[in-house]
Amino acid sequence: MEPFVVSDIRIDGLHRISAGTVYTYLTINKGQPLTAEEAQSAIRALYQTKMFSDVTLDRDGNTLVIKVVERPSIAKLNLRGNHDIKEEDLRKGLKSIGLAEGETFDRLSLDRVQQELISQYYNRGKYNVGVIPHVTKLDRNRVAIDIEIREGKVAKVREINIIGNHDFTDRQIRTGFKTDTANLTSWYSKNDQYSREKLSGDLKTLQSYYMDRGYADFALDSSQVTISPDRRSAYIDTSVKEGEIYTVSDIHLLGQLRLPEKDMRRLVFLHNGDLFSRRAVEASSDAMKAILANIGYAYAKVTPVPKLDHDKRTVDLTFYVEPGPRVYVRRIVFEGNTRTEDQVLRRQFRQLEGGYYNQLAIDRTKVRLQQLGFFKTVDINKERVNGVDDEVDLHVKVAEQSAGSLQFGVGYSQYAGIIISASVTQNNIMGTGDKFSISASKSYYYTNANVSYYNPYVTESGIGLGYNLAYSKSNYGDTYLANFETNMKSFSVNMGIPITDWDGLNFSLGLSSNRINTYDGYTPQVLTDYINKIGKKTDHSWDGTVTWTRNTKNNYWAPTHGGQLQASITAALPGSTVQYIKFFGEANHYWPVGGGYVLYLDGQVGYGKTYGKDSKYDFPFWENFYSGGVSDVRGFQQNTLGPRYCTGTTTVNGKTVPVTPNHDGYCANSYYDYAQPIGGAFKVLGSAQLFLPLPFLKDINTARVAWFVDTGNAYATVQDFNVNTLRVSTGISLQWQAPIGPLVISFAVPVREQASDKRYKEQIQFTFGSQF
Amino acid sequence: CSMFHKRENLDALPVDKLYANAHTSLEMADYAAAERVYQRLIARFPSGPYAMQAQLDLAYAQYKDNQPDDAYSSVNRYIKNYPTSKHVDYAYYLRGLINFDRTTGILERWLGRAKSQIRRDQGYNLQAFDDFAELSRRFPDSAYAADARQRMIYLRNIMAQFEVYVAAFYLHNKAYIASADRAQYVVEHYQQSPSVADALAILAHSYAKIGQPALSKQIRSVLALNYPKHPYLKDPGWPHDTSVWLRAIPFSGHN
Amino acid sequence: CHSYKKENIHPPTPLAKDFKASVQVKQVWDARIGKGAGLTGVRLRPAYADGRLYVASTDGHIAALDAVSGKTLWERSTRMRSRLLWLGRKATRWPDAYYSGGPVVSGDLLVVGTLDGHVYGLDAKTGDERWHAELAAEVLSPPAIVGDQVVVRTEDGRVYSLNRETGARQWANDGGNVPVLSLRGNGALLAVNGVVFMGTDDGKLISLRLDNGEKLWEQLLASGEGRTDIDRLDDADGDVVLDGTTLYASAYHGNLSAVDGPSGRPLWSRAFSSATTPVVSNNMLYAVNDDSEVWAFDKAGGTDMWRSNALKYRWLSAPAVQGDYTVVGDFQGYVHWLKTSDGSLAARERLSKKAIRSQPLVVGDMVYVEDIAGHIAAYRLPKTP
Amino acid sequence: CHFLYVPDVQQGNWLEKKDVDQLKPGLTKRQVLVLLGTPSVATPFEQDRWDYVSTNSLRGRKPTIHSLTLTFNNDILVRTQGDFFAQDASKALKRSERYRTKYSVNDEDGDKKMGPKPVDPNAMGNFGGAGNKNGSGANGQH
Repeated sequence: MEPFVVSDIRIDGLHRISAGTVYTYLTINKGQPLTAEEAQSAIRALYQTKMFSDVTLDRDGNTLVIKVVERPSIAKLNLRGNHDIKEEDLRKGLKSIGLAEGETFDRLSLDRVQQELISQYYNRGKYNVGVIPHVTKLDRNRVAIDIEIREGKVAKVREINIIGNHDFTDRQIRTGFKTDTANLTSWYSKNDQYSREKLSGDLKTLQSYYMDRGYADFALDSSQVTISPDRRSAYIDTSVKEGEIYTVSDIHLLGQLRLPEKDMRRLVFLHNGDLFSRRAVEASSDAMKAILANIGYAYAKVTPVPKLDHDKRTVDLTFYVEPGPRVYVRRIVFEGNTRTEDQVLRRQFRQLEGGYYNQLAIDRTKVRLQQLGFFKTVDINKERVNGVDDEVDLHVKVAEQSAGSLQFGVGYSQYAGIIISASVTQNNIMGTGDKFSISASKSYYYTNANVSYYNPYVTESGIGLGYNLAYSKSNYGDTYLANFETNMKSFSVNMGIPITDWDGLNFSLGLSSNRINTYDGYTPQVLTDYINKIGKKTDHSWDGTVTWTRNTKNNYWAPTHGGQLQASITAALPGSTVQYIKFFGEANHYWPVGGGYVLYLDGQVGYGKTYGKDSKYDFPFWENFYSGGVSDVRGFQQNTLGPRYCTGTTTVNGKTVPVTPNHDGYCANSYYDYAQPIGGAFKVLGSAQLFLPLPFLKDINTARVAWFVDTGNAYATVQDFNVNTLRVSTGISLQWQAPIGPLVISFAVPVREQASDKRYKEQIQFTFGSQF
Repeated sequence: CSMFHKRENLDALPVDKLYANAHTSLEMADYAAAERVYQRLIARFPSGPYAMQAQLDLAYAQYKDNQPDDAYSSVNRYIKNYPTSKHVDYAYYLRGLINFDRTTGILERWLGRAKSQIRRDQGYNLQAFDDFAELSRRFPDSAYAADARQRMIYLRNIMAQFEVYVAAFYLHNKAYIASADRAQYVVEHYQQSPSVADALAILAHSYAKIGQPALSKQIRSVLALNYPKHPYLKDPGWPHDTSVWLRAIPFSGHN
Repeated sequence: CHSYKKENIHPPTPLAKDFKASVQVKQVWDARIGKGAGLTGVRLRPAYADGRLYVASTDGHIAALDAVSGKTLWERSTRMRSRLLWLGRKATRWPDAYYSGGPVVSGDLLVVGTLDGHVYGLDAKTGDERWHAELAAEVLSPPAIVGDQVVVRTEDGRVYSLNRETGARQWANDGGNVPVLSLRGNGALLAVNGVVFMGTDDGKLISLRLDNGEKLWEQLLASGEGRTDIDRLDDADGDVVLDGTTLYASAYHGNLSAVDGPSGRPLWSRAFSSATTPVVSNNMLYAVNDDSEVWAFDKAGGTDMWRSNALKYRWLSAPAVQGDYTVVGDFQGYVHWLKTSDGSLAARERLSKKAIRSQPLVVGDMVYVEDIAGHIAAYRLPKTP
Repeated sequence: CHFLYVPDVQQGNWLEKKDVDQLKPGLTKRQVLVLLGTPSVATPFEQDRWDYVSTNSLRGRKPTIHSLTLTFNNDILVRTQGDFFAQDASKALKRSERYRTKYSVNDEDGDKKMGPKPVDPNAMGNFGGAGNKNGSGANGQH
């Protein structure tokens, strides 16, 4: 078509798309000559829009006629038979490629999808996959696509054969492998399913197995993967050349060390004469890079270069250290905090803008942000400021999660029966970082109301201030516990002071009055005697508490590292009805023990004593420590372990003496035939939990199942402590930070118990809504 | 109520009845139902004027139904498919609106705490600013361009106030170089916003605190020239940190 | 039995219940040596020499049977080194040698390769070990003994020549490259008048000089393109068959071709994807393709005479010719005889429940069939009338 | 007071003695940048003056301030005056030792996200753009 002046443009074949749209993408306009390559670029432009399957230019006199055939649009797209790849991932992938309902359909992207899916399944070892797209034409230039996927079975690994290994047996080498031949746990661990990534990972494990044991010039000679004609069995064979064992002859550190050589040498985990180990070399260079990143060299490079001396079988190792420029942090930008205020995050930051880059401070900040409990995930990434080689911006991406719960509802726990409770707890009220909770709950044996507010940053440096108002009325009689009624009102102010980066002290001063009424004949005699000795029914006390806390946990809801140490001393100060001191200490720690298992050990001890003018009395029983229950020794009802007393009195050779329970907890001729537990002034608890990485729970990120062993008991005084009266129980417990609040269900079986416990045993315990 | 009369099968209705059905739901502010019907309409009748209008109404329904992400992708698809429709300027405007008031939480909006928007992630504000900028660039004389420019100024002031808020934070934490950098960022990027005065004040205050009286005096003179009545000129300790006692009062909103 | 639908493999053609054998085949004897190939996917084949049948298994058994009666002349099982693991876990019995490169015998020397890269030279009369050599990869196919050399190929594509008396290595050719993914098993080596022929894992038919291992010529059997490694699978895993001076070989996803031995010039070739060995018998060539259809070709021109799909998708073994029947084994342990004239089913016997993968061995009027679990049986056709 | 813990506020340029000694008039701005890095204070209203300032207040005590002022005359260094902050690196390390966590912060073993990683759509081969993930350096105890 030779060039001509275009007087008018007409477009044929448009149904869905408006002429205006075509004009915007068209590069030709009326009145100017049309040359051959201009026509060409116009056609290409129209194809670019991916709206047309065919574009041809034609000439009718001086009008340019553009004939287009519109691509059909996709009316319906469904996928069948995909199990390995989840539906919504697949749809997202297809959408990003342009294959979604309402989009224009083009054959090319459908082929690309088919190829992509097939290679995805080959990567997963499913070599018999069939991906068949069916495209059916509909009216009004529309098309329905149905992609049928027949995944087939995975190629099972029948044999892994390592040839040429003299110094180690196949079994030793293959311990770290992810792929294995079918064994008992294969149905769950799927380790006998062949996949290319797993294999390349295993070959690296094989290589490092040797290189970490001195075989410096170990070579992976060849590795073959063969499959059976029916593609259902895979065989993996690798042949290795072990080579000789090398020892390190000399180590040099070259380049600008920025630190005295003595300090840097301490980070080299290899010494002259040691066996060569690649893991140690890599660990040394990582450690050096980490140390340099702590003093501003965020982009430091440390390259180890081993020189092998084949006949003396020694390795001369040189570390080239290139620290690069000292890097400063220009800006810290938070992303994702649409509800939490910027200041709440920024005040946790130990790395300041304008300061030199300090990796330790940044890692510490990540832990502090995770300890807040406001965020599901916290990721801190450094990005270079373009145009400047020594400045970096920190981008902190956080995913917020509701750090509290708005709760109206009915709770149930066996010992408290139906709990009607309403509570608003918000650890991050309106994003200001303050903790506020107001709750009221009523069950058939206790009613309580509680209002508390705490602002952790009253001053910039982190002094916190808070108030707590509480009212509770409980009568344990209806449960199996000691039959007396308490009616307690209290108000306290507390102040938190950080004393180091990890530790904090909390001082609290409070006023409380507690009315106790005991019922003769129903309440254990010991208690009524105690009240008569004191002489007053209501115990007014003002008490001061000092609590020291050291928190190194790496997460608020589901920690896997670190732990918490806590010690608090509460004293009912002189002028209170009964002057006593109450000490409570707790230490716990989390260890990941590999494979997704996390071990958690926890120890608690509580000790109370009267002092001063009241030291002649025992420790007041309403302040007693209790043992047993879902957050204590599981398998026993709440607060039922520890000393138990009968009601009523008998006369023994002339003296009226309270009835004492016999061996299996039975009280002769007293109103209740069972002895009532009243807790004690000394309490011990030990608990070991192993969190299990159950596959089906992996998506709920705050639900964990643990196998636990609890031991503990309460004693009247510390002298009565006796190891073989410690109760032990074991079982399984589910802890889930559900949207409505913390939920705990545990199934426990007492292992070591006494005869008198049999009425207090409780297999299944659960509670929700109360902070565990 | 609206649930039941939707019973007739959406797949049988002709296109105009379907559109009318969706439109009434939109009128009655039953956005979820409207959204469902519009989506069926677009899927069944992708070509023709109804589909175009349905796509725009779908974006609006999703925006009102408080699903900003879906609304954003729907409005983007409208702009891609119908770049020359006569409502496309409204589509750009709606795209800006979606991200406009996204950072204020529901509680804050109900409590009317204006300050909350300047203290949170500015990502969405930046996105809204760029979308409005594109609208005023492409359609300078559209009916929505004027309102878009107003909103751009508002957004720019919000972002400037955010920077000043962070600068004040660093000032109170005695990190003077950080506060100076943030203040300088405002002076360089947000000259026309009213909070440039506060920025200059913080910059002068920071320079004074890091032993640079000459620089501080220079900034003070610039501030005095442009904003003679600024509190910093009279009281060098400005901006003062809220007193501890005020913060100790719960819900005082002063921290 | 497991469902095929879920596995996307074509379901095997069921065998007709009311099948009447048109020829009466007699099972002469059957025996079992060790556990056969087990799960290693190796194609073990007995070897025959002057009235004796030598059989090996991957769990360390090797035996010589009397070809006529099936009586065991001698049997050696390598010392089962039991390995007691800590905490008293079941002691796993560890065979010394996993015999995999099917035994081959010449004169009084019996050579067999193993899965951990060793080659053992045994005394054919008594089974005592004379020498053993260590190579770098699995020996999956029977070596070839010619002159004073034993030529062995290993799975990583290398070919070695060992001295027949001492097992010392004379030369090694590691020219072959093996693709990332290939089919299990290798074709046997064919050594004849100074040249070694073999099909490689990347779809070529190559010939090496026997004296120094240099490559003489190479003939492409399969193109081997395709987008994924599965499409690129093109192993020539069948043995190379010599008939006069022409060689016949086939490749997976490739073609069956006839090549002139000395010069390597291709005579004819036709598209025929097969991973098993063809067999030649009086101017006919029989082969099984990867859909398990039995084909018969005219060996001169390669035109196909007949095709039988009665046993389609039953994962047939390589065919062998006994009398005027071709013999194949299938994956359920059935042995089938098809008429060489028109390919119709003539007889059917059941050896065991396990698959038969290796090619039946025909000696005189007897055929020896071995399945993957080590069962061996001998069948004899009735005297042709 | 020292009892209350206040994190250190260490700010501004930390220069090395041997770099500052190489400063001599006549250098261009580019050369100074390579030698000392970006100045922490560059007042917007005076292009020719760079201040390498550093303030260092340990645990809330009064900050020690150093500032090295460089004045340029259209891109050529003319005068340098004042002192600079040159802290010994191992002392800085000892001070930030208090932030060290006993475990590697990015270790996800046992973490709930431990399960087989869900398929990330854009990491599904070349479907969408390749998802990028660059975590900050791990700094755990060895």
